[in-house]
Amino acid sequence: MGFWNFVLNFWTELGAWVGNVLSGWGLPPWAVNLIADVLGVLVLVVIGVAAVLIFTPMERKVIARMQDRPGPNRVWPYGLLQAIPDAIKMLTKEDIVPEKADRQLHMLAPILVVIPSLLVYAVLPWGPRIIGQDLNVGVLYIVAISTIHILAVLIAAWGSDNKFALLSAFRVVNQLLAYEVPMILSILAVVLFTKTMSTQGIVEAQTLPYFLVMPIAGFVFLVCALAETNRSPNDLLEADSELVAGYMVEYSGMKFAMFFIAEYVNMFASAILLSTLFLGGYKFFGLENAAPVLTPFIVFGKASFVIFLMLWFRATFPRMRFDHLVGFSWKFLVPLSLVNLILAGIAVKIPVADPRWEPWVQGGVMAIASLVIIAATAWILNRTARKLEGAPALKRIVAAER
Amino acid sequence: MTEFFFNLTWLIPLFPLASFAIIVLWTNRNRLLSTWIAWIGIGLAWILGWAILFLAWGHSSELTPPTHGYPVPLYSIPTGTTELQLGFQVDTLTGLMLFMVPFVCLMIFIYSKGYMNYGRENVDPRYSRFFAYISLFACGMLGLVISDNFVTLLIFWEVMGLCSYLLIGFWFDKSYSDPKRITPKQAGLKAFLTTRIGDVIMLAGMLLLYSQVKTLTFREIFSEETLHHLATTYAFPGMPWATLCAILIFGGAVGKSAQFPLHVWLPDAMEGPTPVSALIHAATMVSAGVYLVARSFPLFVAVEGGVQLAVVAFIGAFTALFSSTIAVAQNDIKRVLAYSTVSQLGYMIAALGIGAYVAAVFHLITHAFFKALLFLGSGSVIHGVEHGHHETHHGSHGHEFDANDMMNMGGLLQRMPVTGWTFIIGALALTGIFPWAGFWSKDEILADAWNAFQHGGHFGVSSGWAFFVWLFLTLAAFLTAFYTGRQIFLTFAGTPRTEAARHAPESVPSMTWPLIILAGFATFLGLFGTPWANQFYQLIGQKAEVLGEHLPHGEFNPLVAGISTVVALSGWFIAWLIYGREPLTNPVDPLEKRLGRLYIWLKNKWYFDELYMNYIVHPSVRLAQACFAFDDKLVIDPLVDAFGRFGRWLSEWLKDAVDIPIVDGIVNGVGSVTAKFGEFMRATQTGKVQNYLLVAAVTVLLLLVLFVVRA
Amino acid sequence: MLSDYHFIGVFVLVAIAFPFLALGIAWLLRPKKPNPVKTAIYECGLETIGDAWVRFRAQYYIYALIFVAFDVEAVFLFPWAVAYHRVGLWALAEVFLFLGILTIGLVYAWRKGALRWQ
Amino acid sequence: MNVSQGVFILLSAVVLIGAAGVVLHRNLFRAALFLILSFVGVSGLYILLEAELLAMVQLLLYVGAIAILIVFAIMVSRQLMSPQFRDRNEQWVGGLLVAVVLFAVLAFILLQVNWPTAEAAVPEDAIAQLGQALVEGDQFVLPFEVASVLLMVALVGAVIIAREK
Amino acid sequence: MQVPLSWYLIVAAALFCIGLYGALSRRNAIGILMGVELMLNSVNINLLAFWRHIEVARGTLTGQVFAIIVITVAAAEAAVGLALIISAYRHRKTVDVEDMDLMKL
Repeated sequence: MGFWNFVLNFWTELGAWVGNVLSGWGLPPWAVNLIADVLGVLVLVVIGVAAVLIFTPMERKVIARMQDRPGPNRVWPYGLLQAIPDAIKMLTKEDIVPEKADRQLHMLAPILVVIPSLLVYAVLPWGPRIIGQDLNVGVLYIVAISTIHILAVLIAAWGSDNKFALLSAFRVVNQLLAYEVPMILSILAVVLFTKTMSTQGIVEAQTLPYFLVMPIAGFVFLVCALAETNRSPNDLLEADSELVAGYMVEYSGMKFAMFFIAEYVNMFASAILLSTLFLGGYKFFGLENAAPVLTPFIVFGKASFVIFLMLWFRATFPRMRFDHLVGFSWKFLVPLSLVNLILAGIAVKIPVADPRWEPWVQGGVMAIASLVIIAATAWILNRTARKLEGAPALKRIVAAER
Repeated sequence: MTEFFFNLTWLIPLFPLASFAIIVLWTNRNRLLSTWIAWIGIGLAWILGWAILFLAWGHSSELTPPTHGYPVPLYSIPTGTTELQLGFQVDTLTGLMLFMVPFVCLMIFIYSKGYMNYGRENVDPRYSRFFAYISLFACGMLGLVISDNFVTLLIFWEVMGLCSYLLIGFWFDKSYSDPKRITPKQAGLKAFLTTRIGDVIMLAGMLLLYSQVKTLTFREIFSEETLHHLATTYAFPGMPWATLCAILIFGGAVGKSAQFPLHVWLPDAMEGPTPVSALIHAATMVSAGVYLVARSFPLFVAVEGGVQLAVVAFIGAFTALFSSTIAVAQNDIKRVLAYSTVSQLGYMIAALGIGAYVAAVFHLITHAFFKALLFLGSGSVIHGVEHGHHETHHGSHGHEFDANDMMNMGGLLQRMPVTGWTFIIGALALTGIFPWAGFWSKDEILADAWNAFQHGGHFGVSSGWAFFVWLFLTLAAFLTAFYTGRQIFLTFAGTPRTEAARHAPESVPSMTWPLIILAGFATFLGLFGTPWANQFYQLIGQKAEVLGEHLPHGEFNPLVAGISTVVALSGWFIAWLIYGREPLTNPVDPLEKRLGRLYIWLKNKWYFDELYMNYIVHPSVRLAQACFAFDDKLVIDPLVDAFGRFGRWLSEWLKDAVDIPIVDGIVNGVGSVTAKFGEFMRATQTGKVQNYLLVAAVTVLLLLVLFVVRA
Repeated sequence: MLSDYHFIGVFVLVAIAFPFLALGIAWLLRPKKPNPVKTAIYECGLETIGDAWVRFRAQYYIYALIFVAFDVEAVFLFPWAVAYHRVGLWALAEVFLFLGILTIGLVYAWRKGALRWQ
Repeated sequence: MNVSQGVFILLSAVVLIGAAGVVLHRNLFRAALFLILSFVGVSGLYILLEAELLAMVQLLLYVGAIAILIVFAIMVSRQLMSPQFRDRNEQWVGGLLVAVVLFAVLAFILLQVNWPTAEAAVPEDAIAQLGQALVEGDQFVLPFEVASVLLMVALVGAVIIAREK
Repeated sequence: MQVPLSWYLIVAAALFCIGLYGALSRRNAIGILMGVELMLNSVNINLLAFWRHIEVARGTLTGQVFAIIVITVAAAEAAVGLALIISAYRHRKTVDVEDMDLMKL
């Protein structure tokens, strides 16, 4: 049984084994911890970077497939390793810095972009005890750290001293700010149910995946995640037709790559976060207890599914105009998430005698209420749309076209 | 019961006062109503008066003057620490006066309705005002009579003075062509001023008395110890207080009762309407002086053989003789009576002077009745003659016809029988013929004088003085009889000398009835005072223990009675000789031929008027003008100017010395200081936020350091 | 509890080291041939006009304002969310009031057209 | 001198240097960056003080909201910030003096006073306790509600002021 | 709790004084605002230091709540302050505090 146990709890066993080896070497305990930490960090960073390598070609393949074209297929079989030549290209391209720009700031921006995206991985849960560091304020940590990304954008724009960069920076920042609020509110709804902010705790509490319990929060979080990573419908940033490459216009070479890496690491992190909060994290119908060794793969599976969704969105949805984008957040998402929060507040307070049945009952009530709300919003949207149709402005436009 | 009525004495003067007020305020327009209100007022006073009178007589034993009056406290004036008690009292003396005064007033009120021609076209335009004045006068007299202290006495004394002035000058718009004749207005003023001189003297006496005794009520003054105190203490060497005060108070009596030096106003007071003369200048007011001396008699006798009795006696006797001589030469019917009144008052004062207290009061009462009768009679005569004059000379007011002049009368007995006979009764009473009142009262005075001469007078009166008084009074009696007879024969006997006299009608009944009643009294009143049953002595003489030994009892003295009767009859006979034998036709007085220059001297009233006018009035006027001139030119004007100049100079100096440098200086100074301070503070407001922040930080720092240092 | 953050500390250091490492490697490998054209500011090939000043729209600032307001609100709500199971229902009412007041602000901005993009 | 004291010194150095940068640096944007650096340093201090919620709030609010506002403001008024003229007004000497003296006095006081410190472990459910404190009826519910009113008012006010007519 | 309380207080005091100097001497309005933010941060450090060293033993949480409130106030202040600065800049094209002295007498 030792072997199965070893296999099943492979990851925890691995950790323990490394610890024993180091202490075996006669290192003082703090050194042991330190090294263990460093190894843990390295593992997480590798996962992050690997995500970039995996998802870049995946994205290009998926979108190509959706647009009925083959996508990169030269490198290795089916272009799967397309990422490596890109990486090499990035490394070797010349780095140009506009002479009037502030050199230090120009250098600082790419660094600052990557740091937050990496730091997020510290808190993401891969298994029952397989996590970088389970902080009490886990979710808040993630949100806090992701704000640095906004600063990086501003610094990049300011550093490159380019009008387009500045304009796009303002827009991107506003977009980020706008979508951060509903994201936080939806996270709050989750935290209400899980009664704790630590990501590990959240997964433990999810007997029923919260996407079913509160689809609204799930939907809002998904949209915000997309906005945060400047993808899909709101990928205004590198919309070629709009503002060239936005604030990255003056960057080339590795600095540009940095932005690129940061974006993908961020995307993967938000995917994992979404799956943790709403898709049950590493839970898979009890599999995580049975074979703890598989939990990371469960998480990876769910995350890749989410990323697939994102790519899908990118391929299908047209790009939104900036003010619609921001307006959509403030005028639709924020009220919606507030309502959802209040609803969650009420649901959690429903008194249930048997603690075992509590999540199911409250979850059920919440789910039903959410459906009702969704129906209501749909009806309201329909009505306003009809009203707009009748609106004179719209009529004029239609008449003009005809 | 008696206390109840005695407590109502204060109502007596109030009734006529009320009627005066009502007439003046409301019923001024309605003559009938005014008359009736006046009558009711004096009627009520008369009834209440006689009720109190008879009750007083009932208790005469306890209520003898001068100290045992029943007090009716009225009011107390706080004078600093002490208080001056004013009030009324009832005793036998007031009782006597209450017997005479209201009754005579009532008779005169009724008489004056007719006299004022009520109901006829020539009714006096100021008819109701006359009644108001006489009601006020009645109130004054009644008040004086019942007052128990000098202050209320003085108050009512002055009210009477005022009324006499108003009533004498009643026809103030009448003026005579002959400038020498005195107009009513001037007569009123003259009466008022001369009585005022007397009043001032009396007031001085009262004040000195008060300074010594600290009270003015009769009861306290005439008590044993105060009299002794007054008698023994000396104002200045040789003059004890009692004598000094007595003489001064006697001055008031002289003024009011028109005695020797101040008698000039009474004859001229005849310018007023006759009822006034009767009321004021015969019965009541003039007798007030005598009543005053009677009331304060203990003061006069406080010093044994004091000079004050001598003064009183001499003045009284001399006035009696002197005025009777003037009366002889008067043609005006009312002036004769006026002078006879002065002489009779002289009788009373003389009687008091020789201590004949009871006789004086007795004569006062009787004289009031028959003198009122005589005056009303003369009034009726004048009224008739005037009426006759109007009858004959319709509307022709050519030369002035003087209804008063006896020369225009004559033979009126047939024309006016009732007036005539009542007038004759009055004359008989006046001259002291046997059964009439005058005989008893005048005789009692002469008897007392004679007794005083024979056995030495009471109260230290020297027998010499007594003889002097007796002599003068007897001569006066002779002259009284003479001029009264003259008057009777001139007016009633003989034939009417003028048309007016020939047509003079008898007066209306409302005038004749009072005459008859008064005539009745004139005859029977004397019987009360007969020596054998002298009621007056019972009433007021008995218990005057304060007066030391008994008052002269006045037993009948046949010698004196005989002499006086002989004298009176001889007076009548001579008058008959001159005037009665053949009726006088021409308006020239036969006496003038006999006496010649003496007659003119007497006719001009011994030139006393001119004397006073030249040696008193004119010099004082000149003195006043001189003072005014001096005062105005030399003292006041320069003083005022000086003040003016000084004021201007001061303000000028102030302006330069104080105002400019100091006040302006301060004001500007304050202004500039604030401005500079403002300027300085402005610098701190730089408008830069950080300066303020720095200041705030510095202060925090200082506080912190302070905290640290202190901790 | 503090020990948790050792890991975070290490992670921060590594996270900072990684980009430097990457840029360092790139810095080693890449050619350096600057010339004026390359270093000019890229503006669709045109010469840049004026300095890099762009007309700042107040609108951006207003969105930031609203973000700040709701961000602070979120900070208040986190502890509430965590402690929600231990406090009574009235906590919900209080938060409801809390959110209501803030949404007044949002509604105001909305009605005033501050959210509208001129 | 154990590990956390070392870390404390490191972090406070970061904070103070950042603050100095904010105050001294001519270029306002650089000053803003230094400000952000000092905010992060302060957040680290909070973690050292085991107030992890506050650390995250510090990061979220200061770095995420206020710093951005400041940078926005700087960008708005940026073309004036020509770095050449000294960004210091004439009363800087006074300011410096006051600051130094104030620091001296404060330091003196702080070292004098013996604070009633007491060793205690931070409870596990510190955050839940804080949540309860914020909402509990008898504790800090009023500041909680007033804070929302404050925010609303600030929001409305700022919107009115900043709006272009 | 190896780090004693006074260290924190000293650091906070230093930060406060630096912030004060910044507020007092900076010519640019935003510079002043940054100085004020620093001062507020030092206050927060103090609060939490006191909370950690004193209040934890007593179980009360006023330090932390106060810190949060201070942060909210700082946020509100920054928001309104910067709005003012921006509108001032828009009207008078300057952010230099020296020029803004209309309140001068």
